[in-house]
Amino acid sequence: MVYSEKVMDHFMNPRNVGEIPDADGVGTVGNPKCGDIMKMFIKVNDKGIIEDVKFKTFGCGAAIATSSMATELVKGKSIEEALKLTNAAVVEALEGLPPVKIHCSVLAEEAIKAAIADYYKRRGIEMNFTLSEHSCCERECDRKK
Amino acid sequence: MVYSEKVMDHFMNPRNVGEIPDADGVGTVGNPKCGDIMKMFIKVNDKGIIEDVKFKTFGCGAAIATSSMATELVKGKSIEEALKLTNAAVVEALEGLPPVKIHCSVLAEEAIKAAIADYYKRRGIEMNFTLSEHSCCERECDRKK
Amino acid sequence: MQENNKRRIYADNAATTPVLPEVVEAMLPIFYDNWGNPSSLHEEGRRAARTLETARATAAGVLGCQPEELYFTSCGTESDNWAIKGAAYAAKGRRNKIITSKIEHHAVLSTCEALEKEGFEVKYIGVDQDGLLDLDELRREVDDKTAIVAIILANNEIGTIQPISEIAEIAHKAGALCFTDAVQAVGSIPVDAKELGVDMLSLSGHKFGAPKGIGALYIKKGVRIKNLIDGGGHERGRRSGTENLPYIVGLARALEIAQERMGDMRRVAALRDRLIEGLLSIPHSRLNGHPTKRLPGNVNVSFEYVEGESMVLWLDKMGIAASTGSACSSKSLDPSHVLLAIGLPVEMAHGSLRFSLSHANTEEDVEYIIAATREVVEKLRRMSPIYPGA
Amino acid sequence: MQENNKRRIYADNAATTPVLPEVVEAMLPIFYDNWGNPSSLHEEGRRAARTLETARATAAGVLGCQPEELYFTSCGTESDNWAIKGAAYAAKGRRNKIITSKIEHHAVLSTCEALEKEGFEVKYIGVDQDGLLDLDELRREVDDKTAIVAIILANNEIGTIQPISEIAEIAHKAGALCFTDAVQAVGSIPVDAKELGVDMLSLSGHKFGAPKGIGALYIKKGVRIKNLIDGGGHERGRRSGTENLPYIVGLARALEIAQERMGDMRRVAALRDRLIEGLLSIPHSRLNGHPTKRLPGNVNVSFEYVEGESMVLWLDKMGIAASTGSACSSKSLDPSHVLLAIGLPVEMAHGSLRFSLSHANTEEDVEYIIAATREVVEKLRRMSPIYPGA
Ligand SMILES: Cc1ncc(COP(=O)(O)O)c(C=O)c1O
Ligand SMILES: Cc1ncc(COP(=O)(O)O)c(C=O)c1O
Repeated sequence: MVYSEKVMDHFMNPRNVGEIPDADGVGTVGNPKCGDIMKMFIKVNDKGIIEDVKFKTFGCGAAIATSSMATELVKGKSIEEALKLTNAAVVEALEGLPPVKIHCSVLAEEAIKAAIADYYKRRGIEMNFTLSEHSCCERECDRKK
Repeated sequence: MVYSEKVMDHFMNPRNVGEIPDADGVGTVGNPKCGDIMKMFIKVNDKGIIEDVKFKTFGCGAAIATSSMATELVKGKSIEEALKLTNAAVVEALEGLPPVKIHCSVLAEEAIKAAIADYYKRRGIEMNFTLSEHSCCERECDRKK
Repeated sequence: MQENNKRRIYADNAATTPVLPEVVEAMLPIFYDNWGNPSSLHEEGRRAARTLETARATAAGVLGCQPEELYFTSCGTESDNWAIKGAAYAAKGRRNKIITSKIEHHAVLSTCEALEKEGFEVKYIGVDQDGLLDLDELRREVDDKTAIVAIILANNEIGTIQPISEIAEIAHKAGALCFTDAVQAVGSIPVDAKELGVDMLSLSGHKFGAPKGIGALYIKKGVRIKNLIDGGGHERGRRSGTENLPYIVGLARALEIAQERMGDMRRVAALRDRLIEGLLSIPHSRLNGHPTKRLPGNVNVSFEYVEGESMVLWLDKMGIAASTGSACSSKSLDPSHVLLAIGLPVEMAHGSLRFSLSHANTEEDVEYIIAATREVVEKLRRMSPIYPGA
Repeated sequence: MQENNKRRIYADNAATTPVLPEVVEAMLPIFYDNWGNPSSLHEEGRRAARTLETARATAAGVLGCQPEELYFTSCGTESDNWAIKGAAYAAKGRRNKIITSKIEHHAVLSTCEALEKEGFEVKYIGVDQDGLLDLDELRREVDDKTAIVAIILANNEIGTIQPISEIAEIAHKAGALCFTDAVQAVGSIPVDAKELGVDMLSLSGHKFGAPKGIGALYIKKGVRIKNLIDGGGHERGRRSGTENLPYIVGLARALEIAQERMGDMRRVAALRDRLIEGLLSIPHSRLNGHPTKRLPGNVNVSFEYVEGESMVLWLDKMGIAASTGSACSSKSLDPSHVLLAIGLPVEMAHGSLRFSLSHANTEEDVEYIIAATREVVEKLRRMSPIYPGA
């Protein structure tokens, strides 16, 4: 299993690590039993732009790298744009991921969405998207045939 | 499958190759279908001593070497002594034979006996030993389990 | 080896070992000169055949068995497959049960799972918190339907060494065969096939300085199992395929060297103990495997709140080659079945590191590993959303 | 190589080939430097993994297949076993018939015999006097109960090359898989897996300048067979066991070299034809195998009234390495099943010689072989009790 240089860069020098104490939205996905948890913090200004985003991740190299890349991809974007983030876009930006690690990119996408969902909830805005119900472990098993 | 030096010597420099035109006994054993035939010629003097012995053999290295060694072992011996020749003695004198080649020594023993049987027959002497009824091929199959 | 001239510490000898220069040296003349087919009648072939049997005798001498009891294979995995499938198929109809443990290598586990799918009954015996087999459970399970008891001699992840002689006795009482996967043991601890009393024993060259791609299976005289690989009748009709003479010679040489250096294993065990002590001084950590009945080079420690792969990658960057568990599990995301079997919570199983030391390691290596691991664990914990200290 | 400095001609390349110096050179850095386990996460492992996939791509390029369709094994015999047992077990219950020929290598024959004992029906298709498969018989036998048709691409004893594409078509019409043992073909004639249209194809490194102990099996994308060796999931889960990287690199290099030198095979074929002509000028001799559809290096001639082994031993003494048939049959006393299948009388089958030439042979070699063989045949006939000329 070989990571791309981009993955290694984002793993070794993750962007936006940390917490935002007065975040407007916080989302956590994953489960320590599955080996990865991502926690995302977003700060949204009154124009609906994600001004700041930070993460904390427990997980493998790909989990950390996808978290880092996902934050980079949504930073400075509007909430609407951020909601369009797909795991495929994260994988592409990282110049690929080993097949067994694709689920990490899914987790990163979901972590962003969970933070936005929390932001919507705090503002009382109705959600126009759904969060995945799967736990990471179930996804794992789905992937193996 | 590795032959001893002694086997190689008797194969490369076989002793007593040839025919004895006025032989007192001639014996042939084996079958071209089995890959080996030995033909032995003996010259017996009136004291019952095998004065000369020659062979012709179609067969593998071991067939030629055992023929050669068998002739050496009976040359100058009395008929009675020659009848005591065993395949084990041939194998021992050759410093061993690969397991799959032991049957060649049996064939050599039988070739000597067949020549003596012929000598007895020509003289009208009753035989005090029996010749093996097996063909070489049957022996082969017996050996494989 | 590295792009830069940074310090490099190889501490993953359970995954594989560097090929010993002496072993390469022993193999070179075979490549260049003695490349005949040992089955050929001519001088090239006979010469190869002589070399083959000399190597077999050397290897058998180290392993405490007769040369005719040693069969060369292509790897530890093949040996494991052959032993278990061979015994199962030979007993089919009469004895339909296979007994193994929950902490076997995948070479054994996957083989047993394949046989399970074919209708064999497989029982996976549990272990205690140190990784020692539950002998009472074994005694209860072994019966006159048991074809084979297959237990790993020394575990590849946690290093625990089983009482194999005792296990063999239990198997034999019920008329079952006993096989041990000694892949991690051979080269690290003295292994004498006869003394162990097993019917079969597998080993793999690359765990003790020979190349990857050569193994052997000891099969006690008189033990009949089915062939895994049929063909031209090499290895006394039991394992066909033209013999890999260079590696066979290399394996024999590596075994000799391992035997010569066995005394130095005490030093390796001291390094291991210091490494364990140092790592356990990092908070929220625990040792996996038996405290004393373990391979001299094996260290396996779990760190809470961090994940294994990211530790391995960071350590690699810092010049240390280590692993999360068995090398092959690098492709899998499941937590180690061995760590779960000793009762480790899943979260902790995800956060374990294995260091496997060899003769080549020094005290400085160990101190550097301790310092680097502390740094990495702290760095990762700082970014871990579940670390309570943050 | 020899004790004395006598002339030495190696003309037994079908048994095995010398390891090419370029191949040893390609392997040495792997032994010394790139000895990591390709499954390891760290730099040593990643580097090995990159080298592994580069080698796979190179080999696949030469063989005309995708890298993911090529699986490395420990030898031709393992590949043959895997292909046939794997296909048979995968089809068990649905398709219970295996079709092969009477002139397969023992790696295929013994495998089929083992499956026969387990209850599979095996049909051995005959060949004509030149060794070409009876396609009419094949058409009659292949049916919707046939799991696999396994036919050797180029025979190891008599060199006859089969029309494999046609055979594959016949198999596919009935929904059966088609496997070809290309062990003797690869390296000697162009072999393109896709063009041949087979589902599986086996090869072995030591037949074209790589060492003994490395082989491969091409498995067309989508073709499902059972594993022979289960374990840690190497080779995309289909052939476990830590990868033998030095030999894999060596095999890839040897394939490249064979491809580069393929043009020179015309010269080898000319040597072959001259050798055949020269040997047939010895009385009471006959050529075995097809006059034109044969491997460029293969010569197989029978001499009446003499036995093969003694000819080989004498030729060896005179500096020529040759064989009586397949190398492995040196341990057997049965006449070659291949020679019997082409209708040779048993007596003649006992008296056959195989020379297998390579790039390394010269015209002088060939003339020397002819002269030496004539001498040996005459010498042995003089002591043969069945030679009518005596
Ligand atoms: C046609 C054929 N198939 C299979 C094999 C077996 O190959 P290996 O010796 O690598 O097992 C050989 C040679 O020995 C062969 O000539
Ligand atoms: C305990 C154990 N058994 C079997 C194997 C498999 O050996 P190989 O890689 O030679 O197939 C290994 C190592 O990979 C091992 O550690």
